[in-house]
Amino acid sequence: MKTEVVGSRALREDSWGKVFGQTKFPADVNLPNQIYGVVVRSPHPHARILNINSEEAMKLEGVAVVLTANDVPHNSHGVLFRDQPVIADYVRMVGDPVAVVGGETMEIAREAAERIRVDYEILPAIFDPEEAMKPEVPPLHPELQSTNVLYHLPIRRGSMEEGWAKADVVVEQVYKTQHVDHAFLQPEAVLAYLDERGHMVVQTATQYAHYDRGEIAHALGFRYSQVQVKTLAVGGAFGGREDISLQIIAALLALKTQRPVKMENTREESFYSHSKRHPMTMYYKTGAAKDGKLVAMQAKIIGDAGAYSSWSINVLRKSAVHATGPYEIPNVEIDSFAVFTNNPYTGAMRGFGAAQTVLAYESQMDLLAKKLGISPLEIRLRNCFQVGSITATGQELTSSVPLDQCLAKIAPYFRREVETP
Amino acid sequence: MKYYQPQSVNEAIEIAYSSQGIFLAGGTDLVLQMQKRKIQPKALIDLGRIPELHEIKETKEYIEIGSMATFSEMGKSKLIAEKASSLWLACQTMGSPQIRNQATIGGNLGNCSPAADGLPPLLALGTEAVLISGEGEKQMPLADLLGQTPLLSPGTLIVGFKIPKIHLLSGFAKLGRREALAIARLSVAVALELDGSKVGNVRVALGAVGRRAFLSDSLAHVLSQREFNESWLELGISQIQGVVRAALGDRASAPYKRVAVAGVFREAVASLRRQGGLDK
Amino acid sequence: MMVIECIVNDKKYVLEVDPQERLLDVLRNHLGLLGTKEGCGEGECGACTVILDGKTVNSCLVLAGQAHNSVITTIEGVGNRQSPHPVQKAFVEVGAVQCGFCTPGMVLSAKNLLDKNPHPSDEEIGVALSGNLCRCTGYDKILRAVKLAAEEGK
Amino acid sequence: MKKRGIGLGCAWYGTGYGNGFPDVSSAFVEIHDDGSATVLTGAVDVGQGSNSIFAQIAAEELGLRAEDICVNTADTDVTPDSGTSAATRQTYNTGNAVLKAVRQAKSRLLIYAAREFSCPTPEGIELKSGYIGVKGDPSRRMILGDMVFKARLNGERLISAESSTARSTPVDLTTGQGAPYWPYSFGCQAAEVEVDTETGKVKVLKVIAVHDVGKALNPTQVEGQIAGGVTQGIGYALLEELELQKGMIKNPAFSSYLIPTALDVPKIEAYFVEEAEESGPYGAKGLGEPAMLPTVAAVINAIDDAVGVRITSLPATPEKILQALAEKKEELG
Repeated sequence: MKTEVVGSRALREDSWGKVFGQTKFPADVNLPNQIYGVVVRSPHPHARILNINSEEAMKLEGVAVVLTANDVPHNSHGVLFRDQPVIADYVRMVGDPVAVVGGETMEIAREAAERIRVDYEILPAIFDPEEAMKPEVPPLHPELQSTNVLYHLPIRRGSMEEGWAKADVVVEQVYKTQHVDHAFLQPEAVLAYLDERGHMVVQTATQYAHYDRGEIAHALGFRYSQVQVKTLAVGGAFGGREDISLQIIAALLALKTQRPVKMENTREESFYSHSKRHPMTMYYKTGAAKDGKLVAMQAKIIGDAGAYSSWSINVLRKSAVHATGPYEIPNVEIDSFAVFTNNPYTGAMRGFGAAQTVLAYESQMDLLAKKLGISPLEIRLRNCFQVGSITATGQELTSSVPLDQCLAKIAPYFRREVETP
Repeated sequence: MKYYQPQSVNEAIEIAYSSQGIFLAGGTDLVLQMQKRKIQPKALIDLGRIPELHEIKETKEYIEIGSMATFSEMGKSKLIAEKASSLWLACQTMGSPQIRNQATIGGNLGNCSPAADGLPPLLALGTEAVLISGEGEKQMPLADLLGQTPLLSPGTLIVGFKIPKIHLLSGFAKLGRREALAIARLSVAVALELDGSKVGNVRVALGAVGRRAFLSDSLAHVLSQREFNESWLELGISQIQGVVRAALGDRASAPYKRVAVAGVFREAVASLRRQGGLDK
Repeated sequence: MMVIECIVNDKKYVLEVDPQERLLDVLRNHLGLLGTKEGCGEGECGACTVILDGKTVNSCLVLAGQAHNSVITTIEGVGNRQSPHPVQKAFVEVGAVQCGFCTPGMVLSAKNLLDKNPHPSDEEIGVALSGNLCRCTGYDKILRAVKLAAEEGK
Repeated sequence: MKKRGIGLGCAWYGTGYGNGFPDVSSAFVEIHDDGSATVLTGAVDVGQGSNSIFAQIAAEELGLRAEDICVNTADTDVTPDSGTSAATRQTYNTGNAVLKAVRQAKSRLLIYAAREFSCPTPEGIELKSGYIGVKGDPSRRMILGDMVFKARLNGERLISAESSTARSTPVDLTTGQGAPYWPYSFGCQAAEVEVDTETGKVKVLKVIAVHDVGKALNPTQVEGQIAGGVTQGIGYALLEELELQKGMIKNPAFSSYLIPTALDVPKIEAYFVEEAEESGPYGAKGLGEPAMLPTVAAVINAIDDAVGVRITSLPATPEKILQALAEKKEELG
């Protein structure tokens, strides 16, 4: 189809405001009479809160309010399950919010936050997902699962016995990926206030304003129609602004004090207040026949969900579905697990479960190629998906599968470089 | 908190005495520590307005660098490029352009981080530090100063550095995790005299191998008075690996650093050769 | 508290500040110049870059007192819709702007480079921008934009 | 010694929420009296440029320029829900919703215009370069705004609300069989690296990235996504790691959690393959996430090609590389 505007290098309208420094990010909006909110976070990975003493904090001039778990009308949020507290009275990770201070200035609020004394009953914590998934380990979320295995997806296709029988070469390897932060450049910030309609207005940077609205309304006991989430410029997201960070807390402070509330994370607070990329341990065994065709693959993938479920089920599902790579393999057995631990919670990040498995399946391809004595390019060309291919989940790819075209474009460069001594 | 901007060194010393304040050089480290409330000074004495502390000049015996010379200023100085090239090289990779525009060589010594980029070159170049306090001015080898604890007594101001014009050839290399904004994980500065094909008076200093940058006497001893060739380089590598091993003991970083120092030493020597026009 | 005088974007200011305040806070909170961004507060990301007496600095590491008697340029002093600076124009045309949070600092680092070195090499451009982190663009188009701005200046 | 190597990585990515979750985007459109138009949608532009894409789609349909379209997004009092700006779904999903909405608003105008031009069917009417007229008859055309104005005076209201839902089914919980995502995006990248065998440092010299985008709605933005993805991929492969000690982050700062700087980025060559995805707007599918996927594999494979060691845990730090080299040396005796 011939198009004129679509397909053109049309300029982005927003880029002008950004090059002149006019664009408003959430840290750049303020209201008269606003107070500043600061969160007190748990230094412990697993603990029950016994007592919170805010006397010393309240003595400080200019402290408007200190809120704890008891002040939240409906104390939960979460993208799949509402298993995450707005303000915790039971801590499952370092960084869980345990109290919130509202002060006349940011400095006062920070000073007051330091003066809050929290008594914790420290509980045993677990950090290794493979340990955590053992049935005898007490579950972190008994309301969701009776063990720490939040999710297990098996994928079964063909017959492994037949597959291995056809395999002339087999490679087996364990791969591990790390916790990664989104490191978007703009730390989280929110301006929340009740407007002249009595509606709660929350100006923030988010990936999904309508989701935020629902979570704020739920926690505060508002109708959706009485909560307005207005997205300002978003300074990068990459999945790290999917879950709620400061939005509900700021709205709660605004509700309790009936004043506009401004919250801004420092970089350090930002690290503690959003999800991380799932670290994964991936046990892979892949077999190919002499002709270079993949015949069997077995994979066990264990993802560390951390303290809350966030998107872990969907992430580990995506890992499983993409575990073969873009290649046809007739005999496949994949088991993917999402496991709770007391590590920082993990959720969405660019690649969403498929960014981990690519390390495993593409390493396997090179290892197999070496064993077969063919080039890395060749083994991929012999196995890559095409229109009509069937994936490990039995899905037929019906259109637009141009990986072979992509490889054809990269081939000349690749061949030339390989030939260079 | 009081904030002073003295116009002269004497004024600064007097204020330091009366206010018990601390000196503020570029501020790239101090401001951060104040933000984190690790340091809460009674007063700050900003040295930025004392012209003499900014000077970079050549005298009969020395290259003289005022303590408030920034890494950018040094990194753009033809004098330093030609006569103290290891220092010049260190100035090119320290921090980022913004940090180099602000951070000073005096502050680098005053803060004295194990990874301070400026110190290994100054050590290798046999630099004398010039200090002043209520008791007067004194000059001492930087190597000796770095052996002192505490580094400076309260109220002592770093006036600057005098690099004797002896080592015409010097090189520097640093190993960081990335190509910019990288804290040195290892740094090596090498200075030597070349007489024909023979090297004399070799000085090798290391950074980020222990609490402070240091000059290695043993390397100086082993590597001096030899032919400057491949086997000299290999000898240097095996010796410097021993120095790192001894300095780091069983620290977690030791297994890596004692191997990796080979590449850093090699690069430092290569930079020296390039600076000296030996590789053309 | 202390009184400082400085010229910001060609305008003279006399301000009463806490000497411990950072230049970044002075610009944002006292002067309302919100184009200067805070990304890390430790001089790593460069989002708060301003030009101080002809040199780029991280305004989060400069104390208000250090800015006394200085001349400062922030992003608000660089160009506007009627007459954008060549760097700003190139950033838009090349597509060097994504989320835009690093953009003001990037523009200032680039402008300062071209002020001093109108025809920089690719390597010089890379070094000049190496104190400004960007998480969206992969720097590719930013580097190209600076190059384009330099070429247009020829 | 510095050794060079080259590595290849391929990846695929199923876009959208997937697994049968209702993956719906919505859009409202109003065509104004002067022929310009406003698009309202819940999709957040997180910096990737979705607002420009929606403006381009609306402009294409209305025969206007992108700057004639006002795109207002992500204000819950004003815009309809369009799902999250994630899962590489906004160009595809919300792009489809915008396309449907614009076409719906436009269809009334076409019917009205067909009557005005005595054309028996709206199929015979086209919008082009700010004009509305009869296809193939340049003499019978009118400035778009004039026609809209006329239509409005006659009681026509050119507004619309539309939604678009991606196709997806849940997988079977015991066998994993099903069609969880649609569409899938593909891509491959080659990385050339230089490994210092003494320090273990890896420098990525060059990355060639080729991605399947269905149709590049805006090539500048496609290139931007690719370069950004490659750079995040390099950080993931070589630099980035949250250091945890009993659940506590030991490096919650940009001075210790290191992301690539401008000097860590190689020369990046971005190419794309356009094979239309029939269900996408103008054949487009998303690219946001796929752009970063192959990089890590290309880099790790290139390290092996350069020095013959297989790094199996990320990031590939100099320590791990030196250790692997030492082990290899030991094996060879």
